[in-house]
Amino acid sequence: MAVETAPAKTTTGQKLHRIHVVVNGAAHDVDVEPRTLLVHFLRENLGMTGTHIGCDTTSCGACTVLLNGRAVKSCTLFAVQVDQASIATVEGLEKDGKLHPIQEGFHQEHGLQCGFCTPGMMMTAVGFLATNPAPTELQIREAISGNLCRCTGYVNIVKSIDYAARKLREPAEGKAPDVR
Amino acid sequence: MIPASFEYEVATDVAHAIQLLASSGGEAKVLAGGQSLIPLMKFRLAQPASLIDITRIAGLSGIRENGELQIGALIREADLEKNAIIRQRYPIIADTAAVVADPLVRNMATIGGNLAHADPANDHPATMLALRASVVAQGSKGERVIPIDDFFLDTFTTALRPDEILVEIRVPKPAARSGGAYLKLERKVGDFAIVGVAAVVRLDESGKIAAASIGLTNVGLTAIRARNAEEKLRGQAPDDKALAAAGAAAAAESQPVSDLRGPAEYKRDVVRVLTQRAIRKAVARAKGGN
Amino acid sequence: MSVEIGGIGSSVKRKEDARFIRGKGKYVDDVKLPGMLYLDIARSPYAHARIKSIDTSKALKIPGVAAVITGKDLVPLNLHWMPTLMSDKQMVLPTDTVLYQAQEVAAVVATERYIAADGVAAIEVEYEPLPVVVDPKKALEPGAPVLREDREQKNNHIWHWEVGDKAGTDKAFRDAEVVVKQDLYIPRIHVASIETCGIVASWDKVEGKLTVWMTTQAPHAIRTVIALVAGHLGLAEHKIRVISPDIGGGFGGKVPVYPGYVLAIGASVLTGAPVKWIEDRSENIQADSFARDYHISAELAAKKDGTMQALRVKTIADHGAFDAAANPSKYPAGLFHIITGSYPFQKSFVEVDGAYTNKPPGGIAYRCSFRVTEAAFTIERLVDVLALELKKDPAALRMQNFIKPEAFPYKSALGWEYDSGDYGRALKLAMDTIDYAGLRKEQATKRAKGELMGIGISSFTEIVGAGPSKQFDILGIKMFDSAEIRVHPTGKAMVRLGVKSQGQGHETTFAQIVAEELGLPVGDIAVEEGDTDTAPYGLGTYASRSTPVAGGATAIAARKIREKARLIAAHLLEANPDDVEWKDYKFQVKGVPAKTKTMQEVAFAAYTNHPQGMEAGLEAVDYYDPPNLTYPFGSYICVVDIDRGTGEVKIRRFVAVDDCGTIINPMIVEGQIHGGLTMGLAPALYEQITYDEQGNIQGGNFMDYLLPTAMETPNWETAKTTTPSPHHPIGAKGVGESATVGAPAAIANAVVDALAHLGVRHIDIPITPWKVQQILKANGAAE
Amino acid sequence: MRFEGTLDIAAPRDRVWAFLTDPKQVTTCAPDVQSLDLTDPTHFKVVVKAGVGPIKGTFNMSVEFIDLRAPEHAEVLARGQAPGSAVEMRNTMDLVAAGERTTLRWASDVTVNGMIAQVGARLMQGAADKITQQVFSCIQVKLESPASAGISANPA
Repeated sequence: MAVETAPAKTTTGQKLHRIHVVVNGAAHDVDVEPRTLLVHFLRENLGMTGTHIGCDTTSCGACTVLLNGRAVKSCTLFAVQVDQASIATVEGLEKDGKLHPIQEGFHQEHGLQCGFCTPGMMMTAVGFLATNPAPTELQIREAISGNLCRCTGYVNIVKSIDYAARKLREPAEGKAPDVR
Repeated sequence: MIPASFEYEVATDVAHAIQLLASSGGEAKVLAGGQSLIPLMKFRLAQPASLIDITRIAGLSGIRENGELQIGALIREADLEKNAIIRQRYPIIADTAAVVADPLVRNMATIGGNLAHADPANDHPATMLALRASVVAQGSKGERVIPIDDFFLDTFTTALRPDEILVEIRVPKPAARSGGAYLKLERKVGDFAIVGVAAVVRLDESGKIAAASIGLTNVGLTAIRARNAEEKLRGQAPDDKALAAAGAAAAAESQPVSDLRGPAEYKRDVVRVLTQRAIRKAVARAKGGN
Repeated sequence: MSVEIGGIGSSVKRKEDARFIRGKGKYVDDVKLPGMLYLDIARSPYAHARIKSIDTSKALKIPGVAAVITGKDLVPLNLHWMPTLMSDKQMVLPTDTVLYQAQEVAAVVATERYIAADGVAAIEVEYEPLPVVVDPKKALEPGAPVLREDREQKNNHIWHWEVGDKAGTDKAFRDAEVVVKQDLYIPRIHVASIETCGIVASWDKVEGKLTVWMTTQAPHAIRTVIALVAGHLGLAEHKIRVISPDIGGGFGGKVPVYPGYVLAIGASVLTGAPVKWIEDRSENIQADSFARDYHISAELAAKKDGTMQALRVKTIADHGAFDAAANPSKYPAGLFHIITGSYPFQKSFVEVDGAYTNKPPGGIAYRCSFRVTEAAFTIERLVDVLALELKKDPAALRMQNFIKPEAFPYKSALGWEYDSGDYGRALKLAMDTIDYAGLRKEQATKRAKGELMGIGISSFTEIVGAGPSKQFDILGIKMFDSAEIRVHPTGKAMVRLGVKSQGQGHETTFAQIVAEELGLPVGDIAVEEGDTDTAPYGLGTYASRSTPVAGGATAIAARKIREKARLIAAHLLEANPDDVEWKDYKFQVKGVPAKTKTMQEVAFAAYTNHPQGMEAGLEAVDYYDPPNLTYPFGSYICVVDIDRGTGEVKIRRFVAVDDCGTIINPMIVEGQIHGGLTMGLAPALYEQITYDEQGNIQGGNFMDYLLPTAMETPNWETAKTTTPSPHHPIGAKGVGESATVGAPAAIANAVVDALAHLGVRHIDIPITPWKVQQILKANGAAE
Repeated sequence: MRFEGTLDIAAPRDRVWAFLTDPKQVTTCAPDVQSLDLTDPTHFKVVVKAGVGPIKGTFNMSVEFIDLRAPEHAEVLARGQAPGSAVEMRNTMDLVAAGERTTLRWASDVTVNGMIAQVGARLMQGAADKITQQVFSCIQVKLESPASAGISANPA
């Protein structure tokens, strides 16, 4: 289903570009200014505020989303670059009222405190586990080395990702606990 | 941090990219992974009038071994690191790709961008210097192959003409009994190198070093070759004494400056240490080890 | 403890997680109001300069720019300055002189974030550079340029503060058998919470009501400050609503008022539209309050046998251009005089002098209660220096000197009354956990081979829970805190607090306190904070004060409810109230286990069947004025390996034994310790902000301000002892900051220990590879 | 940062002096001049674009001849800004005549403040050095080219 949103204004005379992008499975056709950063496109144009901004210098990973399945920093990407692409954000993790194992893992293993880095951490983990379903602790640490957390000291984030990895490997045993 | 406005063009093929570049009057920048350029634009330290997105050009992200290794300029660092040919036959390139910035940046950043940006702190330049690579450029006047020694002219400045784009990197096929390694010291994971050293050695049948080439990261206006160090190694057994001499030579010919990554004197000393360690690892690989 | 209800002591999974793991947290930047404008700030490239002119014409020509505000525009409103928490005068926008790089110079308000940024780039300011002073020691020299021309006092000295027995301490030093002295610099660092600061200010002209969503750790205090500062503009406290929504980390950085907040409020009043200001990371690090920047000279007097006798400390505190420290009013150097630490010094004297420099203002905490890390780092380093001087094992020297468990409550030489402690037990547990003896053997073997390995100990004492009203206030407001509990007819409860979580898990832990006190399941208790229209007045969350102060308020408010509930239960049980007791989370007629009433039954009765003559309902409020501070403590042991070629320090193991008294939620406490340790590691090895001679900030963004990643951070190992606070209603002491306070010294001591055989006694933090390498080279110990 | 150098210019000292102290002429050697605005004989404003590779700033410079002792010593203070950054260059030039040739000894003290100093610190030394060298080598080239004789004979 295509969702049309209002064209973005440009007051600086720049040509707007119509982009077609699928976000969490829903198609959007939106006019954007070339300089619109993907993170602002998601937060401002689409109102999806789960993706955060932490640093502006491609250092912290709070803005991490999946671009065609790969974890990237949406503050260092223009929305025009993702024309025709598929984006996954934290808002799309839960499916049919069932938490994604990574969400479950962060809850069960106390992998979050203030929650600000959490969406980026989870998206990085999801992208990573797709390529490495049975990682070692060191591999998990390497995988999240582009995501900064100021609260947790990473120990429980590593455990959370390991929890998700185990859960994803054994889907049959999985039963999402209620965290509502 | 909000970039200034710019025009955006998608190049459909190489010819189109060249045409867009040629008609920009030098005010356009090529956009590949954008992981170096976009941060500069967000600080408004770079304000190009337009960006020419070349990532939709087909055929520039392959890896082939065809007498020599041909790496498409648009291959992402993450793919380079995982590529089977690279891992098995060119581990020094895998070493290098694995330490460029962080895993998320590596999912976007391209090897072509890493070279064409010509930041002396980037990692691939030193490795390509050590590998005696060459760079394939295409422009309005056709294609030319630029030896890597002639490619880096200055900080952020390459031999690419204003209407040329880098399309491929060519690396000579590894000789028998050769090996290479890239070592990087960083303040923390994800940072630019304090110092990086790329070393490639070829051993003769007796196990002596027949040839060595060494590239250094972030100790000069561009990535530089440590030619004196290479000379010191030629014909030597790779023992501690020869390595020490090479390390000392590399340190002497490095030109670091003092900055937040440490005093120049320290960096020079790290060149000495990492040069020895990189050679040692390269020799081990030349002998079939890891 | 009852696992079923999730009371005190159980590792209840966090209630707040549900929204965060779904990306449904509501942070300030997520607030979007109709017609909202965006504010962006032009900042000074100079550290010290006269503003000759500001040309806003080009900015105003940009379509979408609604207004440009300069200092001169604010003068008629008297909003160009504001008081800091230490009652200094900080400029909101300077009218004539900029005093530090990145100081706010003008603000642009526009219809879009991007256009506001364009407006900032179009502002042209002409400056005349003035001499720059970045070194506080030089700032205090006679003849130094006077930075604060607005002050009557024509030098850069802010204040002198001292405590202790000077004459007695001097005498002890004169008579001492051994004196060790160490100068230490604790660099400028920044809390760098991953969420930066921001505000949405919405002025309703018709109602005269101001609503702000703001990244603040202390919403009530902010409301009062706004009313005091902008009261003359018609802002009255009953029509100011401060909402502190989800906060992406605070650590002390979200305590002060920053000019951007004031500008956004002013812009909303001026334009009649809601105005959002969200700072970027560079602004956050470069202009918001810093932490530390203490130049310390410390001396310790002891007997030859190692008995510590006296401590003498002289410090210069660099506050930047304004004294914007967040300290209790009476303590310009915070609680730095906890510096006698875990040791029974007979005599001590501490003096601190504040200095102005051309650097950003501040002096806030960095996940520590008011200058406590400065103190703990100094004493724990100094003890190791003494150990080296006396050639004693640092663990044995500590064990020999610790304040003994039977000495508590213990009155320190500098006037604090420590509530409880058992320091030897914590250190012993840490030594056993890490196999201290085995490590010392390994070190000897390695040292013989030329390998570098070090073991560092830190046995710190914290001081948190500010604080008793006789000593503690901020801008005159006493440092109590509050809780309001309402138990609804169906037995569900709502708890509102004056503190504000920034990730500490209040929605869970405070519910657990109530669950424990009232016997209601933790899931039936909602905790709400951060809205001044609904929450009772409180001083906010910082300095590890939520559990010691608001936790006390919560327990006592719950007990008030329980007392009333007991009367209702007696009524329901048709028993004499004196015969009804609270047992196993129920009311029971003494000696008749069959005759019980649950809190749910009582709650229903409170609204449907309460005794005649009693007020209906089941609610209570408590404003808790703690009788004393609390003194958490711990012993940390760190093992490092050093690369002889590069000087890199690698933490191999780190064991943290903490004692924070009664633990409400062990899972959350452990998480707090992990995070605190990482924020202790950060300044020990990585983070610092420095300035060049022109006052250019170095380390002003995340490319150069080096927050540790998962790769630098070791796998922290934790253990605990429990020594409850005797004066706290539930015996809790607070834990959020202990690890940040205790860890740096353990790491620094480990590195010095690795190099001690080379004659090294001290290395200033952050211990960079080049500092280590320089030592190795100088001693011929490098690869 | 201090940079200095000595140029042996194949042009008489008076002509070198006239070139160096004439805003219209000397700014032909400034990098990428966008506009030039003369205030009075010793003050002018010039907008230049300078940088390395993709890093470029547009600087509004106010230039002042603060010490002119014809034909042997000149001191020029150039101060300017790009958004978020400020730069100051204090140039001294000493001219010694050697027949029809001139020895120009120059020194340039450059300070950079703000964003460029923060973010570009590791590149600043090289960039400033290069730009300064380019300016002075351009001066030499212009003065030694035949066309320049005509320009300097009729100073504006």
